[in-house]
Amino acid sequence: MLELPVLELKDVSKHFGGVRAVDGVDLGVARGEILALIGPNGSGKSTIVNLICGLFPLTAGRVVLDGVDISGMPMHARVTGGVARTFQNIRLFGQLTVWQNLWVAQNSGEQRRQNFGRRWFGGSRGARGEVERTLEFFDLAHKSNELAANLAFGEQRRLEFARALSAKPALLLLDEPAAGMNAEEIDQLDNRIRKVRDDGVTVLLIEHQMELVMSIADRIAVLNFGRKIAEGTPAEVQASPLVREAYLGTPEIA
Amino acid sequence: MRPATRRTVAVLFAVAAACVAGGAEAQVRAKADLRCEQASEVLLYDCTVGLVDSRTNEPLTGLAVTIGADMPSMAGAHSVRPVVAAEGPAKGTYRFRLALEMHGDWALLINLSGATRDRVVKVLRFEDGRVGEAPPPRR
Amino acid sequence: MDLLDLIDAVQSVADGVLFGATYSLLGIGFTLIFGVMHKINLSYAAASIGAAYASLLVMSVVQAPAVLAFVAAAAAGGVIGGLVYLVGFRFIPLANPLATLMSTVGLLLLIDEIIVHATDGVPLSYPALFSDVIVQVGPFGLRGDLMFVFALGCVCMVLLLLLLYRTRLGLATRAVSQQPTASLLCGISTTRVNVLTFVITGVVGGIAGAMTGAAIGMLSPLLSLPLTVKGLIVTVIGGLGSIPGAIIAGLIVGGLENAFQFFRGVSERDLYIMLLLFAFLVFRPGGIFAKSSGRD
Amino acid sequence: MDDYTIGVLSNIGVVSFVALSAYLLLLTGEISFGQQAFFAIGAYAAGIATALWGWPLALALAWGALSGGGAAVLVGIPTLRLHGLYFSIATLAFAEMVRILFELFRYQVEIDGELTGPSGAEGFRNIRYIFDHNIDAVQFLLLIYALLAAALLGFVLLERSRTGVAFRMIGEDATLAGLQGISVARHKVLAAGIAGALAGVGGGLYAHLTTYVEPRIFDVMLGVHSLAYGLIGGLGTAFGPLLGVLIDIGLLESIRALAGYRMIIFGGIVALLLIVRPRGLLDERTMHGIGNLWRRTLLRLRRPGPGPGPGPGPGPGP
Repeated sequence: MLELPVLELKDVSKHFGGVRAVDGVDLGVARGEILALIGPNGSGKSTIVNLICGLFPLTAGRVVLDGVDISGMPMHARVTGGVARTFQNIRLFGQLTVWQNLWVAQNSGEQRRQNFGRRWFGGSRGARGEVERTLEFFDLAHKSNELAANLAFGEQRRLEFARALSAKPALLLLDEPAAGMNAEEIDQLDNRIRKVRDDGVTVLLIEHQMELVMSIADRIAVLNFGRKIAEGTPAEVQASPLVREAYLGTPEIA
Repeated sequence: MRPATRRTVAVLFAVAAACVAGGAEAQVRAKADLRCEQASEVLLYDCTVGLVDSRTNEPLTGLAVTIGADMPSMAGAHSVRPVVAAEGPAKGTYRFRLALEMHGDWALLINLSGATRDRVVKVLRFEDGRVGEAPPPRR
Repeated sequence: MDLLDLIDAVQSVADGVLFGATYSLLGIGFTLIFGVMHKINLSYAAASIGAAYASLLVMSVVQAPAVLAFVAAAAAGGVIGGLVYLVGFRFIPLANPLATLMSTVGLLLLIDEIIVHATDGVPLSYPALFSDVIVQVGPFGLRGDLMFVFALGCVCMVLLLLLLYRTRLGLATRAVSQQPTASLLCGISTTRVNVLTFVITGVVGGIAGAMTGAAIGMLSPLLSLPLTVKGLIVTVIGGLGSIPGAIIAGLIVGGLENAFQFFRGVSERDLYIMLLLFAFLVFRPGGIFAKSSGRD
Repeated sequence: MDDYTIGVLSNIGVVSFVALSAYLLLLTGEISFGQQAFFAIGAYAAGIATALWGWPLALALAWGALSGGGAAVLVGIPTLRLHGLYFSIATLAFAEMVRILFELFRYQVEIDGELTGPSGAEGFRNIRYIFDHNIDAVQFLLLIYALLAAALLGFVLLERSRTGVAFRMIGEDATLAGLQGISVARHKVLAAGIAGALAGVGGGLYAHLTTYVEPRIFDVMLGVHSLAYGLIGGLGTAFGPLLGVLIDIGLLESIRALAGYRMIIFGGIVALLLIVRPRGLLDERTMHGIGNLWRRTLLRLRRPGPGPGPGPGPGPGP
């Protein structure tokens, strides 16, 4: 790797009581790549995402973002530092409108530089245009004034993705974005993730849908029982005997 | 929208300023002497209030006096509609009848208007058949 | 401080600890409901006082020995508990913590005001048992009515613990409090367990209300708010959901209350109790028995 | 208007401040049983300022707001990391401490030949500013409502601002709000401070309205009521708590037949209404519906013809 990785996990561990949910994982995500994190249920994938965005403190190790150790930072500072995420179970502000969900999530430098009045009331034309472009991109523009709770399931998933993107993250964590989607929706999702990556956002993807993973991931890391057991291109990972063993009996991987 | 908002704010401030302004004048300060005793029924009290100028001790006559009652321990929860007092036989005394909602400590707000505007507050304890000064509250 | 003062102080604290049994019972009630529903029932102390009033009503109709007042209070407490569940908990979505809390506040006001209207707010005297007995232990005299209150409280607590740890119902209650969904899958009806919990805590509360009346010698609607606050204090200091914690905390708060009153006077007493509560909340929110400072 | 109506209207106005104060914290998802403490602090501070220090009323009210807000920020910091029930009980404990401290607080100065000032449990009499300055009841009523209108305007602006939306986000899901880059701690202290200042202004007005305060007025009942107003009226808009106050003081107290049973009815309403509308009468959904209706009507007025679907949002506000 020539360039500094966007995200580095250094010997990261998280123990819940006696359970070692994550145990000494090293992981680097290079700028501009899509790294998929896969593994059987309970292998610690979601825990890693939670550790990166600061939902709970690390037991050991360090999380480094763009060369800065963010292990001790509070959640909101990590977001402004460039990490945004979606949730496996959709989490939206249901009593707020779609517009409001995106607007407050905006964290770009531009937003910060705006004068007081614009930043706090209604936003500048630029910020507003940005929200509208994001809505357009996720095919949600016609729902702008709807309460988030009133959206259909697929729309809620898209809104969550859109909201994470509004934060202008350097690193986007997608926690099972395809869960509950049909083939057509997965196809759209695939396109959107690629487009986001092409716009310069690094993506860490957790997913069970192997077709999606194999199609868009540049590299794949495999977890089992909280440890990393393989890392490499999709082809390399598929060939690994350790991975086959971990997935033995699950038909998803072929 | 913006200019309208600004205008609203300006009007509000004008109203507020007008209310706050107004010079201090030497006002007559009333002193009240209040006595109550139970009337024919439970929770019904006949009271007499004697009003004098606190500086000269002159009785204050010819005033319109209304009395409201509130329970301090349940502010706003128990309050009695104000009653109008009638001037009594003695100079500067006013009589009124009070129908309370429950026993306990009541703050009586004695409002004077007419030649003198003032309010005197007396806290009394109304118990079954007895009325007296309220001792400091205790739980 | 000379010896006589010391004796007075110890005496005062001992009285406080004995009376603390009522706080313990109230604390247990709050804690049990919290354990099962993860909700606080703010109308609990008011309902307890209400039950004590109801027992006075029963006593005025039937001529019976004073002991019956306690039985009547327990029964009335159970009924009120069931009603409280029906109004404040049964139909309000669990996902909305604000609504249940406020609904129980509404019930608190309702019960209080019904009492005020029925009695014109006049305090009524409550039958005390053994009030003329004083047991001399060395230089200390233990008041008979307080001893009775304490003994009754202990009996209640023992029965309650037996119920929780030795019966099927108790098992179900504990199962629901730990894993509501899993219990449902095991065929335990959460609604039934909830109703029963409210009835049982209501019975306990009714007894606590009667004990308060017997120890103070009278009942007043003005008692319910301070008792609510004391019950909450005991629950928090004991650790939410911990029954042993509530028992110990009740006795401690009862003792401390009298100690503060003895040394600092009645007007400052509650200041220190509140300060203690505030300190517990900020530095040790898990209560006395929490392993760490209780944060996750 | 007769004196009684003026009195009731003044009460509604003053109590609305505490209700708004409790409502602001409800927005951020916290139930405070302690807003009456800041109301008390504001009342004593403003009362002392006019009666003992001879300050003008405007300055005294500002001082009341500052004291209330300052105290709220100071308590807010240690109680910040408490959530839900623990926060509620901590506010309760704090408010009771404040009340008891006022029972012990004595600060009296001889004015006009009479000892004036807070005198412990007996209270603080003779806050005579409105009598000394010939402000009649109607003028004071106007002052109360002017300030209330200003506070409501502030709320309307707040609800349209990022901070306001951030408050609501924290109220719905504090963790998720943190994950949108919102500093939950800072916003909560801000909300507590504004709420304290609002209660402080209300307290200052109350002290001058009744001319006397005593610690018992500020017991838990007052805080519980102010919470109930927001929850009955609805959490969707700042007009919700006002509606709550109107229902209680305006409707129930003013109808003579109900007055005696007012508190019973009020308790019943609180207990039962929440089954049907857990977030009050004017909840978020209702307000959103009203907002949409309003927008559609506006669109129809601007260009005749059938209203089109929701166009580009005119703003972030509902």
